[in-house]
Amino acid sequence: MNYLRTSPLHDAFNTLQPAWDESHGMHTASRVGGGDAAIETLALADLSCLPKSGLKGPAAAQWLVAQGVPVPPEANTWTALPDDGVIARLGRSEFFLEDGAAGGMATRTRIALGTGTAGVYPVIRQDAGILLAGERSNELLAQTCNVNFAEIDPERRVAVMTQMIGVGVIVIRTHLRKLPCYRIWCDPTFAQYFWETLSGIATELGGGVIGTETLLK
Amino acid sequence: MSNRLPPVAGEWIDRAVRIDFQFEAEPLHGLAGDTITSALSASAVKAIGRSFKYHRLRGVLSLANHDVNALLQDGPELNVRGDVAPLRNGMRLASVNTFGGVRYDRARILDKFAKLLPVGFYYKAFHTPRALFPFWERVFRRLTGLGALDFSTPHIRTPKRYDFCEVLVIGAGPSGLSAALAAADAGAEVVIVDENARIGGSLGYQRGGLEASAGALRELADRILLHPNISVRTGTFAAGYYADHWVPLVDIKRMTKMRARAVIVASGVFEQPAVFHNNDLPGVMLASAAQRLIYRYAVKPIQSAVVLTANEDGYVAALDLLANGVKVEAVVDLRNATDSSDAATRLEQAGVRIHRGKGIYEARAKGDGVGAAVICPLRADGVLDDEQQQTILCDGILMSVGYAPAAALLYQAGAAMRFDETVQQFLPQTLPEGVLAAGRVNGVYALDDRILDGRRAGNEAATMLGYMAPAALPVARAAISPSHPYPVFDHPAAKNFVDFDEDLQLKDFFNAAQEGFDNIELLKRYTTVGMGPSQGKHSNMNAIRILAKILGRAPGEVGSTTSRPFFHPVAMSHLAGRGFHPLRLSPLHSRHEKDGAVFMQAGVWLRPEYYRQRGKLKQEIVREETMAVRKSVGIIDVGTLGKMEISGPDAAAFLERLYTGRFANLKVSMTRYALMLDESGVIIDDGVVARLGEERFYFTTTTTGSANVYREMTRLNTMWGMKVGIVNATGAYAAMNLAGPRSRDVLAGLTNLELADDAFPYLAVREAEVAGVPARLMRVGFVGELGYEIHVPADGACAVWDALTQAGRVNGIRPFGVEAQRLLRLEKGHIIIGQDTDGLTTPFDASSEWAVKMDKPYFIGQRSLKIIQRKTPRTKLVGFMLDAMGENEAPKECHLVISDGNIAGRVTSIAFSPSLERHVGLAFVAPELAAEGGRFFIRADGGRMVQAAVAKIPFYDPAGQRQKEAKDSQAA
Amino acid sequence: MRCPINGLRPVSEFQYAGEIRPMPDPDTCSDAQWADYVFNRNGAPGTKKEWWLHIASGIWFVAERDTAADKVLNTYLYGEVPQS
Amino acid sequence: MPFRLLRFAGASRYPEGRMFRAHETLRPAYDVVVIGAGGHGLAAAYYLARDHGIKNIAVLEKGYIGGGNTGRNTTIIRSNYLTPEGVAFYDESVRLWKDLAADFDLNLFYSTRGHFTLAHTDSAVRTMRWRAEVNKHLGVDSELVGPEDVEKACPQIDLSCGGHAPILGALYHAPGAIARHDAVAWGYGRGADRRGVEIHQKTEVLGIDVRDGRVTGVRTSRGNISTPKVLCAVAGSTPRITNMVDIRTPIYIHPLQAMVTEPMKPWLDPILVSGSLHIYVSQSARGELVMGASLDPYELHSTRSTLDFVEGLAAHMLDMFPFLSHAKINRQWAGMADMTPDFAPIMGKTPLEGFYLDSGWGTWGFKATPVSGKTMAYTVANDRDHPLIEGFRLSRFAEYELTGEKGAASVGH
Repeated sequence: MNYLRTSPLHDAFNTLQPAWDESHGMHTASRVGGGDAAIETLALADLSCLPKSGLKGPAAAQWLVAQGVPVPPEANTWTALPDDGVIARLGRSEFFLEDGAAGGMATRTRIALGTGTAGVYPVIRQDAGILLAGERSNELLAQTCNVNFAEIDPERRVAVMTQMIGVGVIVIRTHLRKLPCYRIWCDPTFAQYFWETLSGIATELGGGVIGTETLLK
Repeated sequence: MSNRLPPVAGEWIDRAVRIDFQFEAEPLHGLAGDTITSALSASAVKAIGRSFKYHRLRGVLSLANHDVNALLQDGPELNVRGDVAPLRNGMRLASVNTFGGVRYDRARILDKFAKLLPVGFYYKAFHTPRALFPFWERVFRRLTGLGALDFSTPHIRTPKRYDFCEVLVIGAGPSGLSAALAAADAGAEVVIVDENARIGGSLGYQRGGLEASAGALRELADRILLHPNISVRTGTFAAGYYADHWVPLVDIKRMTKMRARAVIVASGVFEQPAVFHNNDLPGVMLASAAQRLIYRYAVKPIQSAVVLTANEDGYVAALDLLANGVKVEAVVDLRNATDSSDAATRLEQAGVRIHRGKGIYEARAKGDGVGAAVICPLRADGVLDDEQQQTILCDGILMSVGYAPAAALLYQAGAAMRFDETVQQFLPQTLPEGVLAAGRVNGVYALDDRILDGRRAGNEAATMLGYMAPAALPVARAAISPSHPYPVFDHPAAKNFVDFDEDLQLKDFFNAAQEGFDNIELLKRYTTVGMGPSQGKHSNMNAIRILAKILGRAPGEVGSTTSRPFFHPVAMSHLAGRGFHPLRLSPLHSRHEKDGAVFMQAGVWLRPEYYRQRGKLKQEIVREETMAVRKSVGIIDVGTLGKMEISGPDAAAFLERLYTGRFANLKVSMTRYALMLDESGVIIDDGVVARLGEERFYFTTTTTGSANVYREMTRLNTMWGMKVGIVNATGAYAAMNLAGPRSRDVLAGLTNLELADDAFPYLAVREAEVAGVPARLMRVGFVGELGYEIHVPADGACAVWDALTQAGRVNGIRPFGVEAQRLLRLEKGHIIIGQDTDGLTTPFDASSEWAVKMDKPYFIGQRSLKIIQRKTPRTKLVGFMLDAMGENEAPKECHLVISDGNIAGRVTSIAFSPSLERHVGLAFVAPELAAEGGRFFIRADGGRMVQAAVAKIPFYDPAGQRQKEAKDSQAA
Repeated sequence: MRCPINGLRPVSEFQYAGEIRPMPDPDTCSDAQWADYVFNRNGAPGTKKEWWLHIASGIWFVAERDTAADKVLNTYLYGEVPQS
Repeated sequence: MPFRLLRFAGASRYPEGRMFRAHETLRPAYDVVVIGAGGHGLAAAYYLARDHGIKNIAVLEKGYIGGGNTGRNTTIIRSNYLTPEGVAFYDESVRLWKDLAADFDLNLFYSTRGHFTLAHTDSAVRTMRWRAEVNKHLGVDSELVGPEDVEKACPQIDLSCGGHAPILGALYHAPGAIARHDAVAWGYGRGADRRGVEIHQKTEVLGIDVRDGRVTGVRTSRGNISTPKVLCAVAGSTPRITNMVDIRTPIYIHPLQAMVTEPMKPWLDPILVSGSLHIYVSQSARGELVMGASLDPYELHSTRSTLDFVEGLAAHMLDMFPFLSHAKINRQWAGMADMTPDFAPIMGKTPLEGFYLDSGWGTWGFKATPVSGKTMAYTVANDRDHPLIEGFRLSRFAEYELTGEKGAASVGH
């Protein structure tokens, strides 16, 4: 596999004339206009470059354990991968992995699984990966989704599968420099509509789009 | 002249800020904090609007938006509620539905014809002679309607949002406020809403001329506003109650969809008018309206008053008038017994004349409003003795004869309401879980009791949510009713209004009942009582009392009509919010834009219909794109197809049950067409199944079918419990079809895959890298040429597309769109589900028997097909050709097949085939017309009969040589 | 509506797929029995076991619902014993 | 001002009698019992009494006259259906409608406004052409028109629908009309009453007596009555009644919601329907916009309202008519639609002797009120299905002879 990957949000950035950078084999907007200023209030970033993998099946959990991958014990929870990155348990027997800036466990898992083994089936993951951070991120979510994220305790590490503005999403709540921060994944073919709607509302709420430069450090 | 009073304690206005506006072209001014109506009253404007039917002058009635006397047009904004709408600088206001302005409304003539226009008059005339009805209808349509639209109004998008709380308190009067405090003190997180600009409710304006209650309110307000667990939202009304404590909160900017865990309804009551002759004259108003004007807006409502009452509150109101410089000519008490309340005593000490056991027979007009009140003794039978009339001069009449509960949300929540004779009010008997009622809506009237009742409700809510709260003790309901059982008085000249929105008079109800509309629902439908914009807030209770009187029953037996959202009307822009339109774009979208694609909608997708070429028309371009595929090579984005993976030991068995065809014997690395039915045997989807390994299949579905097919597969497997893993890879994979005699040459340079026919034959599937991207390649023949359907991960789509189009340049590769593809597949006679099939089409109808293996043990639809098989076929899908003719002469899709003057089928697809230089198509025809070589007629535009000949499909390359092997390819 | 996996969500997040009805054995049942299965429904109000899908997560489950009061009495995964 | 109104001026006493009498008790026996005093049931009783000389009829109504879907629908009347049987049936209905007011001497506000079914996709355009061709063939005035014709009839419309669903064409059906729904029930009620039919409101059917495969009587909340013939015309309650006599049907009940704005000055002349945007809208004589959408997505036997419905419909309305942003929704309500698998009614005789069905009206029952009454009256009187309704027989499902209306419903998604 040697090709230049394209982010499902690539075209949404053209008008912003960002500084492009290559990250994980993908053209990524590393810096956008105002830099990271927006992050205090409300910021959106495209982290689709982070490699993802998925698997499902009755034997998926124990297979992951055998691979030395930490497995979230409960349905719809997530946990951090040892070398940066996340693994989310979607329902009971499906898993979603994403590498962090550094780590490669998601990628290794995908390669190890190949075309699958007994009771374990690979799930191709091409989701758009979005980061939402800042004081007003809950307000943006309140205007786009019927789940009460404000009451979700980040320590409980819940992975929420729901719909935002008509698009199926996976959402987890984390921290970023002590600010409320969410990671959101959605189908790449909905990504451009999803992104443009959200960034429009974000701008209205005094926030904006930021690059990946500092995030992927 | 100004009716503005000197500063009043607790007033809502800011005297420092003057607001200029126009009413009916007259420049006026008010103060910040004014509503439109209060500003008009301050400017001594009595006549605010015209009534709906008789166009009578109307003034302030409730000052609470419980009537629509004050309904105004403000530029593009129609039906603005003057009573509650904040006054804004530069408003140019006019009364709605007048012909020539509110004062000289030409339609006021209708008032003179009132006798000719009884209830439901429009059912009784105008329909004969029939020819004249359209004329009368135009007259009606001109006369009806309230405000007018401004068609230049833009689509206003509002930031609708979701919200959540533990306890939602509706109404910030005494009971609501104490409920909020109790729940919050117990630890619950509380949101309290009130439609008014400030909290306090009646505590702020029912004062009896004393400062005390204002003080009490200030003290309550401070505790509320400082409480960490309470969020106060004023200027916000609860528009309705929906299942699971789901309450839309509407303010001037937006709708907030509040999901509460408990709802406390402390919405209070609507004061009700008395019904007497001319009770709609400007100057006749509810006592609470006058009090609101005085204490919220420091406006002197009238100069000299007669107060009609049946409760203590009337005396309180009279004191409020006195204390603010209004002369009280008399208090007329419908009750005989002496009111021993402190208010009554104080009023008598003030030397106000009190008439007991009397009522108002009529109001006399003077100028725009009231000139006098005529009072008569009230006989034991509840009728006024008009022999003994006494006239009292005054310019205003206050009505304080009773209340109706603001119980709309309780009804919507499913509360059982019972009429309580003592309180003379419908009261909640049983409440649904998590819904509570407090205060006057609950029948509790004394101020201290209301505060106790609120506390009780707050504690109950808190306890229910698991907080420690004091035990909740029930609070006594009013022992003496504040509402008169029948404050309704007949008059020979009628004009005694029950419903001010709809101009309904007392006799209208008697007449309706006389015609047989004598149950409350029918009465409502026939008279339209309560159907106006204020939804019966001031009229339903009197209507019930009147019907009860007619039937000689108690109001409780008459019952009330169902309450439906909304509590107050809600702007469509608030309901619509921003208006989201989910859209799916192929990963190759940017490439299509670059190549000048003209997009069309395919479900939620945008797809290239064709690619623009300077100076060329669509038709010409589509032919070029088609010929590029036939003669050299073209490429189309087919990524909208559903793409599924199914793997596991039972994968083949699963597909055998799902599809009509056989897949157990499909060889690894081969593909096969697949047809899907529903249990009734009707075709619902099709696609291609590729076997990647013994236990691994990859297959496609139609664009629109993908989501449903995937869902149904997962549902079936939940039931069947077979050992398979099903993955919907529709979004994760991009797909493009590289087709044409040169396609192999183009591909050859980009993959190390062996492409020769023997190595990669027709209908085979391979996994290999294309331009460095891991890909699945299928040799399929949908368009009937050598071709490769290439599926790659979405993030590699652009890389592959760019490489292919680059490599194909030497062959003049053309991207082609949906239009060209439709034509190409039609030349091959391939059907499109949903175009060449409909909701009844079976494989027999569609001539697709070849794809159905009836000898399998089971597949969805098989059992029904066995039944249908034995029936005589209804219709058959056949290919047809036309003799050469021009594009405009040819029939179009869905033109009918006609045989012996009867409908014998329809055209499902038709197009001019550049390769065959003829129109070819598919049509459903009666079986007897389906014989090959047979001819049938199609009725084209203008009724022209066009002859068609049944033709063998495929029309193009019948042997299918071209897609099977590419003899002329150098790469071979 | 409470999804056994995703918990309480507004009904707009779900898709209804009809009452759960046993399929007669296609090999042994009569044409009439089959047509009855394919077309006829128990349309009267009552407590029914229904198929519901939580769209965002793709979870199919069983809801026992009072179709007169629109009250969901119980939800559980297919094949699991309802705990009420 | 028509002279007929003058009588109200002179009269010292209001010169109108009861439209329908109240009856203290039920008689022990009736020739025919009609269950349901909605438009359909009353119409059947009316024509039985008027055209077939059967006057000893009881119409039993659980609630009040016209209180079901008759009083809850959006009053659209059209005959632009897809199948010969459908078109012939509804076309007869439209013919009857036109004379009804004179028939009743009651103004039904039958208002011919023209009916546009908008097409936003090329597959929808195909379907509209299909309907138009079938209609024309059967002599019904329908045609496929272009966006410009839609604009001519409704100049204010945004043809691009906010750019989300551009209007590519429409099926124009000139006879499309609206009428005052309640008055229809009252008119039939009065007509039936004057011909001796007894209408019993607040009378619930508790059971139906059957002996040797035929109907013998009806048990009600106000006593039992014997009768050889029962006509069931209860729309959303059909399955409850058919269960009483063990008749299986494909009918399933989903709520259909509607909403209405405050009155505004008239601007919308035609009736507009959009399948893609799930809208149908017309403006009433009061000046209200009356709007409906598609069925609720799951079975329910109640008339509760939902917020999702008003939100969705308002959003779609603003796509088409942005200038309605300030217009306010006054009220929403719902009815129970009795749906069938092929979007056509189930009418006529049943396996049970003396038990007749007038059901499966889904969302299209109002427009059929007169013709269903007429054909069911014929069917009950002669114990033989009227030719116009043969295609709607209950047995068509077991016979796999569904009506073609299902065709278009799922053509070109």
